[in-house]
Amino acid sequence: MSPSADSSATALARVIEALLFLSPDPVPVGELVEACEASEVQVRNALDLLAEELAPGRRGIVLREIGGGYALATDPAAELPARRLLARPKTPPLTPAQAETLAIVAYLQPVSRPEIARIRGVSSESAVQTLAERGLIEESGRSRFGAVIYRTTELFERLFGLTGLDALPDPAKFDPTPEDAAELRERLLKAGEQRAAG
Amino acid sequence: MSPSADSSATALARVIEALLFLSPDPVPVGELVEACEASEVQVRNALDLLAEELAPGRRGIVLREIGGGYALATDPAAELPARRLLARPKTPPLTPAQAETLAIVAYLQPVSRPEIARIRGVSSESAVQTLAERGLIEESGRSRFGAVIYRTTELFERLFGLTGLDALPDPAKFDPTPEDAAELRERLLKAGEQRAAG
Amino acid sequence: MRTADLELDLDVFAGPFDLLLAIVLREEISLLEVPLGEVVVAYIERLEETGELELEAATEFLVLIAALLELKSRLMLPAAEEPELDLGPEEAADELLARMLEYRRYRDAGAELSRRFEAERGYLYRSAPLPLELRRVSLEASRQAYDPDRLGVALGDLLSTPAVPDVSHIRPTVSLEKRLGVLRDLLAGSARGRIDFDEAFGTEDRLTQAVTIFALLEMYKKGEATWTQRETFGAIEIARGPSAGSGVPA
Repeated sequence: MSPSADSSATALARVIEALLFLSPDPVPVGELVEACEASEVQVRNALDLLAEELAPGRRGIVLREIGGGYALATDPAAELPARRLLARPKTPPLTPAQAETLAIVAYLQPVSRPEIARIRGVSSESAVQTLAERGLIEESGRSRFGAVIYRTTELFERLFGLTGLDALPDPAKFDPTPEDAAELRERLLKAGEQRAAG
Repeated sequence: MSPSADSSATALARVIEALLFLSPDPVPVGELVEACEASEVQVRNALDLLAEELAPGRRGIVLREIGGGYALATDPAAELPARRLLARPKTPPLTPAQAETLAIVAYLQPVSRPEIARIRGVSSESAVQTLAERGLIEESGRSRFGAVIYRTTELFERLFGLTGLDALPDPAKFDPTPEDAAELRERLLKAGEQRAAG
Repeated sequence: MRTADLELDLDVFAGPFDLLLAIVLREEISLLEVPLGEVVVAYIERLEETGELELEAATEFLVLIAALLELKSRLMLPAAEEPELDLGPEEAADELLARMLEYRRYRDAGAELSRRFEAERGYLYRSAPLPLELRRVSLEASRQAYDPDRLGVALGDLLSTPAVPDVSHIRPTVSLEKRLGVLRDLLAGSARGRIDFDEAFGTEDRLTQAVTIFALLEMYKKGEATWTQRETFGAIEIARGPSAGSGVPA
């Protein structure tokens, strides 16, 4: 890289740092390209440079790829002093019911409230309402039968550090192996048959 | 300065950078001292270090002493790109209520809020407010009876790709009977009354 | 109290409830041998000891125990009744298994999301307002985002009057209060202090009859009325009770 290309990448990295500092939401690469009137390659090079300068442990601010774009965030080391300074309410941990409901919305979205209740086996009104109030899920219309359907929000991706919905862990990871499931089914049936015969 | 004092000053500078990043207002030294549980001397040393790292021209963000405290600000070099990125109008899809309200203002302008409500058959407060906030409509005075009247803005024309108001699609295209504006208003009002009654 | 904290001491199993669930799912113990009633009693006793009802945890317990009860009741059904069921034993086992596994999948995914949430909580994002000069929308930076036809269509929609809504499906409601009033009036007005249910309400619709039965239960509880039915499906005779007419209860 020539010195001038190098210094122009540095200049671009500086501008991008400023843009991310100002923007209230993660900024997609495409918008950076437009705002900086640079090429995508140039923007990506500058982002690489910035990521290096803001690598964890180097500064108080880190670069994060999140919710389909880039954002600046504080290093977790500053969390406690930040709470002392800003007295911001803690993001309370999720209850199991909220976590289950959120998982169902995240993986199956768009998903209706009755569907959530069917999977959880209980009415999930209060979990749905709390998640909506905290801005983690939002209404995205109505099903054919008039039930409200839900999807996750950008804030959800941000708070869970996801670059996008496709960055969610594969739900099959949580399933028993097909062999286990088949065997279990066998045993359930056998128990039923024995009962019927006896 | 001993190496350990040096590294602890660096760590403190990082935390302070994070605090200034988060805070919407300039932070006085006293508040930094409390939040970081450090001495004033330590905080001032760390601020010196930070000022050096964030000296103008080095990064996209600069340290500024302002309004009795310290704040981070963007480098002026980023102003134009920032304007391109952030001064863009928000253009989420219009809800049906917003589209109806905007259509009424666009075709019948100037039009008062009660008239909009009569045509739609429902109170249209929130749609009117959202459209005004997004800069698509604006107040253009008061009716004889004191009601705020609205018209569309230049931004409206820009966002709908219209060369002027006469470039609005002919409503006859969506309704078989051709009609002039006065008749259109009559018919809209009549339909709205029936809706409200129904 | 989380279900994991529920320690059980049954004849067939001793240990935490979660473990019991796992063992039952693996069929290491037949569900038929597990006295679910004792599990419920143990849970309630623990609740009383701790003295606090945590709604989320109680819900989780209810989901699990309800699934187990349903599964067990299916297993216990005699073979002769099976053809009358919508589902054969095979389908029933499949469905219940699928439901329990599906629930477990999202429970575990939820736990994973919670871990992520915890790990991310340390990263804080700036939420400062934009500087004033950037808050003004610039016309130069705006370009077409909407189709003008959207406005024409919206206006066209406004010209049409919607159809009158069909309310034929809305049934009249029956209020318990009113039925109580009717019963009290009838009892007070009858010379013998007795009325025959069928005579009085035989021609009413089923909903009204059902609510009237509820009203009777309420009056029985308060001692305002007694009722007897000498044989199954026979006549129901309602009589004034000991505290009838002693003032209208709240």
